[in-house]
Amino acid sequence: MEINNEIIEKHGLKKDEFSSIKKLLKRDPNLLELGIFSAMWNEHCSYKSSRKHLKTLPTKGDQVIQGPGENAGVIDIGDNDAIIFKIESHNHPSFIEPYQGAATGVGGILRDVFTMGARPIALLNSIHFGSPEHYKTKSLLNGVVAGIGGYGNCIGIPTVAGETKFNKTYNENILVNAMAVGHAQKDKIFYSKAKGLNKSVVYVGSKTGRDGIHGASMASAEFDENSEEKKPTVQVGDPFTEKLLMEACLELMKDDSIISIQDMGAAGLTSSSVEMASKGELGIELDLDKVPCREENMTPYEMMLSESQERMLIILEDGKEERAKKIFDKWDLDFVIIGKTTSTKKLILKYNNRIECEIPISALSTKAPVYDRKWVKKKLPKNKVDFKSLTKVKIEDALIKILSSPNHSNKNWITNQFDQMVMCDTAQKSGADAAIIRIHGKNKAIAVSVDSSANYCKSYPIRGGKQIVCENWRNLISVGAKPLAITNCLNFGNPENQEIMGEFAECLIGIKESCEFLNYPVVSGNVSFYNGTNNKNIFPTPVIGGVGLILDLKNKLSHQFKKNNSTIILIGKTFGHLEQSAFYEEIYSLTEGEPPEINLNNEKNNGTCVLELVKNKLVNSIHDVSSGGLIVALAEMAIGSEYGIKIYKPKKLSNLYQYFFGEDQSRYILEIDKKNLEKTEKILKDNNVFYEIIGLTQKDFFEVDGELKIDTKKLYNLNNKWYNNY
Amino acid sequence: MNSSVIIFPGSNCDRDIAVALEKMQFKNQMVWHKDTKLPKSDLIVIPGGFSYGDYLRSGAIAGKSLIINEVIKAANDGCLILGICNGFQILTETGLLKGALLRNKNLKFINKNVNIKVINNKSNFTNKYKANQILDINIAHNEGNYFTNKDHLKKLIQENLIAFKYCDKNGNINDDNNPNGSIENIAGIFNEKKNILGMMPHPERMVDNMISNSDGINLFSSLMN
Amino acid sequence: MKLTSVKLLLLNLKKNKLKFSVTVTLKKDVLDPQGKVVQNTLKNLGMRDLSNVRQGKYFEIDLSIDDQDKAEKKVDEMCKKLLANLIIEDYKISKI
Amino acid sequence: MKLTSVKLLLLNLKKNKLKFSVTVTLKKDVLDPQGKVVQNTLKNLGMRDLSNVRQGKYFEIDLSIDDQDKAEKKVDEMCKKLLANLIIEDYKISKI
Ligand SMILES: Nc1ncnc2c1ncn2[C@@H]1O[C@H](COP(=O)(O)OP(=O)(O)O)[C@@H](O)[C@H]1O
Ligand SMILES: [Mg+2]
Repeated sequence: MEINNEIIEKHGLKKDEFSSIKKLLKRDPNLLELGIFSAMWNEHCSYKSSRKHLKTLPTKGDQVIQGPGENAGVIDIGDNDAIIFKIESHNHPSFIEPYQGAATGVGGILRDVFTMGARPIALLNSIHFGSPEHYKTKSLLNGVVAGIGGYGNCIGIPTVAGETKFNKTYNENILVNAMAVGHAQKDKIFYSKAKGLNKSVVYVGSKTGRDGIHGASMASAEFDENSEEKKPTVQVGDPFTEKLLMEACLELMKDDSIISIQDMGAAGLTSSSVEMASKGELGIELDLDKVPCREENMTPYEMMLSESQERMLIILEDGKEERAKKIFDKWDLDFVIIGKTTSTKKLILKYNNRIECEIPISALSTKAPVYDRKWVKKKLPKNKVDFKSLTKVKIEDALIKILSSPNHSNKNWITNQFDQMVMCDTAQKSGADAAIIRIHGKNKAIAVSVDSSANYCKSYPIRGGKQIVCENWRNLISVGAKPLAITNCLNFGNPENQEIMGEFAECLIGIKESCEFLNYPVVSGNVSFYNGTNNKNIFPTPVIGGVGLILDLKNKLSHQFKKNNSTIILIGKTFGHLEQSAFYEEIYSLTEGEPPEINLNNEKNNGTCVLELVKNKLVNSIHDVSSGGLIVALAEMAIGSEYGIKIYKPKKLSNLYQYFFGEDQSRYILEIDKKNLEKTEKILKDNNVFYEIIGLTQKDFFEVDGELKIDTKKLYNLNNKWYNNY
Repeated sequence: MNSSVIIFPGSNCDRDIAVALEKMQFKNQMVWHKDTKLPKSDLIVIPGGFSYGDYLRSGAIAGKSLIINEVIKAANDGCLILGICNGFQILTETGLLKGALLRNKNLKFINKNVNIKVINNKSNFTNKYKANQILDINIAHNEGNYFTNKDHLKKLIQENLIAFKYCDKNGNINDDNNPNGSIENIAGIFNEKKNILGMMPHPERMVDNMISNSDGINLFSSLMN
Repeated sequence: MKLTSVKLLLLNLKKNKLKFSVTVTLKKDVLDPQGKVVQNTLKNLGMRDLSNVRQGKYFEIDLSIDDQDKAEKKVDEMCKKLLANLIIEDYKISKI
Repeated sequence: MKLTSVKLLLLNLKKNKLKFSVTVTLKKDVLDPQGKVVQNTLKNLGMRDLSNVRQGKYFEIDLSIDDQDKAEKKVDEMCKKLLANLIIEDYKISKI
């Protein structure tokens, strides 16, 4: 077949990219080679627009065993225990086919984690939908939730936390990000770097079909009306087979048979083989006649670009083939030696005894294009909302409206569809600031949370980037965990648009600043560009997934009030910042102005001090103050407990709306036993932490002195009803 | 007591039940579904999960496996058999327990803690519970909607073969506290000889106060009794 | 008298009831994990001459419309809107 | 020469392949929650003339047997042994 302009374009390659390909090959590529280049050079695999910016992120620390660049990041939690985790997007497939898109998203991220030798112990997700009124939202929502549950429940890994948001910016481009967390022995971690010549390259798992061909390119193209035509590229997930694959791999990993291992994710066989060879600075030669195929007459092109799920590539130590095959036979999985490592530093593919492809590995990896895309700084919002000009609402009504809004309502109707208890180590399920997972057979645990703030990032990317890291850090601290490291999923619009690229660059500046200051490094992540339709881009939506450590599970904390008549302390300063707040958005549909500023010094100091209080067992419950402000946070502490609160009138801020709904950062609410108050105050003072005593817990009623008094059961009902009426 | 836990491809509560059994001092062995021989056991547990991906009908394919013939033999010899969740589904598919488990009435997977009432505490599985004791226990299933024909239902009631029923925290049994649409709010049943118990809720998830509560412990200590 | 009225009712019911069956199957190249597992199991049960199994969904739909053309169009609409996921599935309607 | 051999192969394949469809449906007295939900959803989508929906399973089974009677018996056996749970389900076999 002749490679003409149309074919090149269909492969998502720009003209100058095609010229570079010819230069690197010193000839014209054939169709198979073109397909391989297109898969490896697209945004999804090459990070060509983002790489330059990603390099600026802090990735090191004493706790880091492996930063970005491997299948997932690895951190040290002591006693030879390592935690391996990563987050990944499956936005485009999920918009086209929500159930399968979300399910295969979960499947993919799980492979990234168990490929490194970890047994997955928790799943999380961050899902963003369009406005609830939009005609597609309901079925997308139901499909995505069912798909996430369908995969995780079946494979038997608890889905323990996440976030669910609605905003019209996602009407035509939803976000589905899945995060997996695994546990491994620190001295038993597997990497993807190939080593040694003439080693067997083994294909294991499901057979290869025609599904998902060019999925990776699809994930890097904007939608338009013709997206429907791209539909057959959606893959179907088979969690049952993945469970077998996981068990088989973990069984094989018990000894030292494996030199390197890599899951077949985006761009399937192509990217897995190239990545292994590239990291090992070797060549790789595959005999495509041997690839297990599901359909008849599959071409090399289809085999190399198929994104069939539940497959892995392994490079085996000499002489281990038989033992390895036995294990895969036991689990009824394909196990075929399809090639070997070579010294050629080339990717060579044979089919029917003919060489069908010969490409230098470096042309596909290190020499893939990197762009320094132009970007412009965000024009920051100048207007402040004139509060006085707004029609007045009652505080009670505003509180009720926020608590019963789609974004703030309780997400039980989602999380009840996820098995959160399987593996019997879930010490705290979703519904809390962070979930807590015990390390199996031990007394310690990790805490996990995912967070994003698209509104903040849209109006002020640097500040938004800073804020999401801090919010995530706070959520971990709120359950008594020491935050260790993060993964991030960067969901943005079209990077060829300078403003979008600016949002990307500036969000990263913010993320970097917080991560550096808090010693909270980035160990893995994923970039998803081209989220948008017909030139309408989504709000910049970086998502942070954090992992923290609880040394003694007995010290875990949750946000529900525990006792009657305990003292409620607010840590951190309240300035009354209302711009970009849930209050303005939900009550007045106002989204103008800047998000609140963060003082990283206070952030760190407040968080560290809270952990100190926890360590001294002075705290009954904690909640961070986030979307909705102080009063919403307090209501969340009351909901689901037997207690309410009596809040004193604030002494300083005269504007109650600012006081109750302001979203000033770095704040926590603590419930303290009266007998512990003195000791608590001393520690706070010694550490120069600003705090106020704001009220007392009481039985049954949520009360603000002279303003409102609501039965907490009523609050519970309000907070839980949205979906039932949807 | 010797126990065996059968592992099918797709079982995923096998480790959980093994941990619970060991904690309760059972001498436990894991048995792979391709094995043709069962180790000597006083108790055989078929664990929860998604054997064969729940494809076709949950439990259907595991119900045709080689090892199941051995389980049936053991059951006929009076060995105690406990099927939890998918294990319950498998037991109905093999015919060891009558009836069937249909899709939950809301067609959604349900994972939450529910209350169940001990209806019959005179069995090897429940003798440590008080009559009508209310337990707080976790369920996690897609197909837990127990169905059986009128004659069998009558028999279940008359011969006291219902082990547990879904209820509210005060023990009321009605539609509002029936999570999945089960006939008569049934959460678990015995066979005629009461040496087989099938239940949808997960007692093995309720043996550790650090994680949940200890309402499942008495099921295991009953077996030890 | 009682009998005739029942008969009449039945007649009416019949008249106003058109029944269709819909089968929804996965498109040819789409992975069918269920079918695969069922096929393996059948083979293990000794069915050696089995060469392929695909699994799909089946619906029986009763409509209270007289006009068959109209009815069929309705069923087609149901398939497109809900019963089939056209991205990965095909469907077929038959009158029964 | 090559072409003819391919043709021959195809012919053989055709000859040895019988295709059956099996539908498995819940017995009348068994509650069909799936059908109910589908029915409600369709009604909510505005399908007012809908009077009933029942949902079942559908299988396409290829056999490499020549003899149709034998083949049908095989399929019947498959249904009894695996595809249908006769406590709650009925099945129907057709040649396609
Ligand atoms: N899709 C989801 N999957 C799992 N848990 C979810 C999901 N959406 C929300 N949650 C849970 O709901 C709770 C509230 O979420 P969110 O408001 O984002 O919490 P926070 O403000 O503390 O970050 C959290 O415990 C979160 O884990
Ligand atoms: Mg929080």
